[in-house]
Amino acid sequence: MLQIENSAFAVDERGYYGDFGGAWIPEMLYPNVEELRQNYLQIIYSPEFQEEFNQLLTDYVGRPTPLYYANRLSNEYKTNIYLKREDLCHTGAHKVNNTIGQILLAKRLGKNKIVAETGAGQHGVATATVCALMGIECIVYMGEVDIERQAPNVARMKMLGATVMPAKSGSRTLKDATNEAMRHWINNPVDTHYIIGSVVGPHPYPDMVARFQSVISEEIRKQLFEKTGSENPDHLIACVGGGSNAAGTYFHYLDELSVNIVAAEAAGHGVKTDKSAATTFLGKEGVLHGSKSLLMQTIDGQVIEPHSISAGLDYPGIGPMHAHLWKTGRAKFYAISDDEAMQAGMKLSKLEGIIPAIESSHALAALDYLKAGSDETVVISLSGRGDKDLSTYMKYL
Amino acid sequence: MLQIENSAFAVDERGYYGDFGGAWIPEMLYPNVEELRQNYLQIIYSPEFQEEFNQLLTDYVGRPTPLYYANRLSNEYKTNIYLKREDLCHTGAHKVNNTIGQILLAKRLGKNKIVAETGAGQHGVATATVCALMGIECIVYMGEVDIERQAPNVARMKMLGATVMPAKSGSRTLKDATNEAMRHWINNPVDTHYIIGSVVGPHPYPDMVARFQSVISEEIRKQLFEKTGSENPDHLIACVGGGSNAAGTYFHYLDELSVNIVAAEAAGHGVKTDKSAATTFLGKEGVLHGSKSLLMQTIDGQVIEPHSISAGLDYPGIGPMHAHLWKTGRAKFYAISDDEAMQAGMKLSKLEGIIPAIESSHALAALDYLKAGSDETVVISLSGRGDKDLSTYMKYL
Amino acid sequence: MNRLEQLFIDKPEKVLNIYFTAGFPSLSHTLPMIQSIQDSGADLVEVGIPFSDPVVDGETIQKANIKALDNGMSVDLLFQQLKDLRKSIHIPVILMGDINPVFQFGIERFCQKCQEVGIDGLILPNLPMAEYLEDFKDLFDRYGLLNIFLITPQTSEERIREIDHNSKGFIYMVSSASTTGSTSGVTPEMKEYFERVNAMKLSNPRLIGFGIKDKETFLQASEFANGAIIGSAFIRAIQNPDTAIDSASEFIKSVLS
Amino acid sequence: MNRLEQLFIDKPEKVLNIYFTAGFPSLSHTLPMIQSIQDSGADLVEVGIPFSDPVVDGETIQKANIKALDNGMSVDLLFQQLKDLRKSIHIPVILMGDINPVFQFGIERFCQKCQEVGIDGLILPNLPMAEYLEDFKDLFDRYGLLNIFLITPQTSEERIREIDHNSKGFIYMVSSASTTGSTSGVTPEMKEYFERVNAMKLSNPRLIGFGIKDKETFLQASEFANGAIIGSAFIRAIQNPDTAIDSASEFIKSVLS
Ligand SMILES: Cc1ncc(COP(=O)(O)O)c(C=O)c1O
Ligand SMILES: Cc1ncc(COP(=O)(O)O)c(C=O)c1O
Repeated sequence: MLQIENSAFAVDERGYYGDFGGAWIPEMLYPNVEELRQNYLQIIYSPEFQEEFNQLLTDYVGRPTPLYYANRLSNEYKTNIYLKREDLCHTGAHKVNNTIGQILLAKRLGKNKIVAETGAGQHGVATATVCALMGIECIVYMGEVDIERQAPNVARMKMLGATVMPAKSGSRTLKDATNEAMRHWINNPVDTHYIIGSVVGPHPYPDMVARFQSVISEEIRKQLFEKTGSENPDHLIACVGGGSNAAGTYFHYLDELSVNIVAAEAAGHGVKTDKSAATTFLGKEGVLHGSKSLLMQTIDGQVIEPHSISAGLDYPGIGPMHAHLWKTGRAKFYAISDDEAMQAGMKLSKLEGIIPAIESSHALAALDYLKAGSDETVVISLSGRGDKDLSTYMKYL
Repeated sequence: MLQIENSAFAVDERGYYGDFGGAWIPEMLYPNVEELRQNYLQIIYSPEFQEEFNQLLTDYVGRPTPLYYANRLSNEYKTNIYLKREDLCHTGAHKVNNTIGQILLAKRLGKNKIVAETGAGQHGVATATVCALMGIECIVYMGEVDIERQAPNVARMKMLGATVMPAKSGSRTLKDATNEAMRHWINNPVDTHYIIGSVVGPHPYPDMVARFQSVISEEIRKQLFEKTGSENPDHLIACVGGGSNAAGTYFHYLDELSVNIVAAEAAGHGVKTDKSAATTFLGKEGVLHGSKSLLMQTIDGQVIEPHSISAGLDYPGIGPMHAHLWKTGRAKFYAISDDEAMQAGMKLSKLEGIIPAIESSHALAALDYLKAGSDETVVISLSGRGDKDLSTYMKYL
Repeated sequence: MNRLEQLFIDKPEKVLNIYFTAGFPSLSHTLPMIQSIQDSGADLVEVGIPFSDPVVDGETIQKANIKALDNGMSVDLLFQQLKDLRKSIHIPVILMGDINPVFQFGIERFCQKCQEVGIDGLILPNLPMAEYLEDFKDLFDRYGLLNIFLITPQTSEERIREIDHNSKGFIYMVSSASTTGSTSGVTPEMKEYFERVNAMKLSNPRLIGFGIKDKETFLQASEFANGAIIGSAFIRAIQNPDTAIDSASEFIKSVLS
Repeated sequence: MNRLEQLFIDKPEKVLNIYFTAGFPSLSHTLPMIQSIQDSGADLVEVGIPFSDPVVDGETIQKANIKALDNGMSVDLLFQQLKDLRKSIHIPVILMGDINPVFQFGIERFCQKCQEVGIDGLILPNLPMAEYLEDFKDLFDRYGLLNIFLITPQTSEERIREIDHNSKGFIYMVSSASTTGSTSGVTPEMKEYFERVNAMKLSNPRLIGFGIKDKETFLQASEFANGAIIGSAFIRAIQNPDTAIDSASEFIKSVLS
């Protein structure tokens, strides 16, 4: 894991990306978060941690994941498209890069219980997986709606020995699962570590998760250089739910201003409807789940229940790093509707034999807006595989 | 792909492994099979084929797959267990190694339609996948029973644009799907290639499929050497349905007589019941699907309908190479019951965070019989992931 | 001389070969059906040995196979049923089936039994020529059994010559690339193929099979070969066990009318 | 002097602080409820600003939040309802809630309004001390608002001292590591924690909250601090809109009986 320093887009001393971030947490969580803040960099960059982390990424997760030149998709879009194959990670998405990191950290902090939230279930599965691997007790909160629409992942968590707790409040999706997980942590502060699944939450979570995920861009640079002679693509696309796969994909490119950084948000039925999850289009500055960022909210500051066909993007906020990339104009955001995502997912399946997670399909759909040139190079983060989404896809077929 | 020559266990000039093999096909299939026989070696060992094959295995399939030291499983069995992670292959099983090879071959033979049979649906998905990748029409036959019990894979094939044809005769499982696929090929001999999914069928299929899968043992040798200083494990375990993952796992070890080669067959409810698929325990010499091998059959030579909880092992025969390994005593066969397999699959999930395909769980269950020593090394082929099997596992939880 | 060879000397054209599955529609039908086929005027009868997993057969014959097996048919029983075959049957009789039940019965024992009951030839579609020549020919010869090979529109000229060279009795010309039971009639492509093979002036007679279903298609096929084989259409006609014998006779008479 | 500070001078022990959610159980209950709480003898009232996603709250208060939002409660409306607060209410009133609705209202505007209607203090659980000191303290001071900090059994001695140093009014001692609404009573671990903090001789008064539900637990808690806070148990008592005011009064009287 390469460290980067002095980036204009890195977190600052106070835990902020520009105006966004911080640790807006109740006192009950202060000791845990503070312990993490004081120790995370030292622990994760220790040689012994790095060795264990890298070994597991290689032997267990299956890294490096390929950077695949998608020939037929490139022909379709008359450009040069490379897919970063996070779908080939053990458990089927990039999420495991982070959970491997956090479980190793939790062990070193002496924690013997894990709590997590999950939306699509991928982070829940990835967490249950590393807990099984380490023999650690695991509780995963998941919205009742998501339990329904991502049933295979619920079964997987159970197989892995985790307890899946339904979140029954609010929209009964990711946001509510996160509330419940935080409450659980408040109620169990001593021996429990909370494995957040994206670059959200109080500092140092966004930075920590981004660093664990930065293995993605570290690999892309190397692989793209081998394939094209240049480390830098012209365009770099990822979907943004909380933003962890995007953070990992962008990480080592943030200061490479020649690289056009593109984020695909979930527009749901459209940004002009009340069924959307496109935070940068619909959100305002606000505080949720421990950090200040962009947040979909009413004029009274109540959180708006988001909608996306993709459980993993069905979240009313984004990580503070992405709010900063948006505000500074470093990243360009597109709002991708449910239908556009589904079409893009089916297109990739038929053209390349790869069924993407519906989350990742949002990133693919951004190709329609990008208008990349025939001599340009596009790298897309294929954050996960679509096995969990088959029943949703079948309705569109 | 390394070639091996002069092996005592390789196929001979006539297409036989000892007493087993040959091309027992009707005249309708002769031109296709003969064309294949005359060309396969020359094509697949051409540098240009090798380059394309290896590139796809790397960038598309995600090879090399890791050889993972399973720490907690090793502690449980008081030995040293390495898992060959074919579950991390694109599409979730080793099957794709073969379909990539065959689709490249089919293209070079000028075929523009593909037919395949499938049991667990993994081979069907792997075939549909490479057909999508190459933009080639694809028809997959699948037994009605298997369509039911492996529903996610049916959905995946549809997403990939393949036509799934139900096989409604006999036990409505893999054997019947194979009958139908062969009939389809008979009816469409000119522009169709039949991608068989295991080391079964008329010569040269068993040899061809084994060579494509031999990338597994090629990698194991290298990886095991890096990890232990020796290329050779003490024990090498794989499950045998038709036997393709086993063939690939054993390939470069067949002449290494110090390596104890172990095959796990599906005993179903037990070899003493009439619900079993343990061919070496229950079969006699016979001819089915184009080759002479061991076959579960009545005294009158009618094929017995097999039973296994695992659709991929629910087949009344085994590949001729395995019949030969059995007859010569080179491989030791264990019959693993449904229950033993399910327990082994759940054990791996809970101990290592890896949910295996139920097929692969049979290989894992062989550990209970093996009694490997604490200073010995065991390599197990984890042929696929269990996502397709969740509903079956849930019934056992 | 083998009855089959004699047949084609006596009647070089419009030879009608009827296929049915032993033990179909009822177990007891095997011999009476052969009798009815002979009595109705067919020249040759091909008795199918049912197999659980017949690959070359289409749906009609697959189902007849299953029915016959459910009825209890087996190789052993078939030979018992044919014990007195030659007391009343003078037309050639050939057995047709998958190689596996034959293997299990024992090849030599099988040949012996064939000779005992008076079988003239065998069609074993998944016994390849190479295996036949190496391991089976001597046995078959010893017991007076002719092995009938198939050719298809895809069979190369070279291989047809080889098959002709190794054949006795007749060559089974599969009319089109298909399993049994397709019902397309004689298409222009088939015609081209029939004429192509005709022009090769093979030493063996040829019967055309697959897709022959009635008088019209029988006569069409007979124009290009020494006759034809009807299987699926015949099976379809004799489904009802109560009327099977009469239906058989009716069917054959309608073809020969 | 701020009413809160005055309170603890006047009554250094057995201070009863009652929490309820603004707009609960009916929208119109806010001011009448404060009145009832005062009239029933409580010393202090904590009015919750409902939020859609309250993290520190247990189920009872979460539900009250949702009910209040469904009723139409908002920060804006709350200040309208409290316009005449000080016409009849003389006990200290503090507002409690998530920081986000406050942000959206505008921090300075919020403070201004608080001063206007006569609010004495704020509990904003997810406003961390560091942010408070940097960006909020000056404003709060300017508008005469005391910021109440929480401490928990896990808060280190060092941080407790820091909080004490930065506090005015009182310190909110969360009785155990939990969200609101747990009902375990005073356990030996809590006692140990209360005594530990007692021994630190802080400069601010302390009220114990979370898990206080009736007279018994109120008196237990009061042994270790200057009084206690009742929230979930009170909310549970006033569920029925038709009888809420009477139930409130009954509940408080039973605690103080
Ligand atoms: C495959 C996949 N991609 C993307 C996401 C969105 O998360 P993030 O924005 O943190 O990458 C998820 C979340 O579950 C996911 O499963
Ligand atoms: C995961 C997996 N393993 C094993 C098998 C059995 O096939 P084979 O014996 O050819 O490896 C299958 C067949 O579908 C499979 O899906």
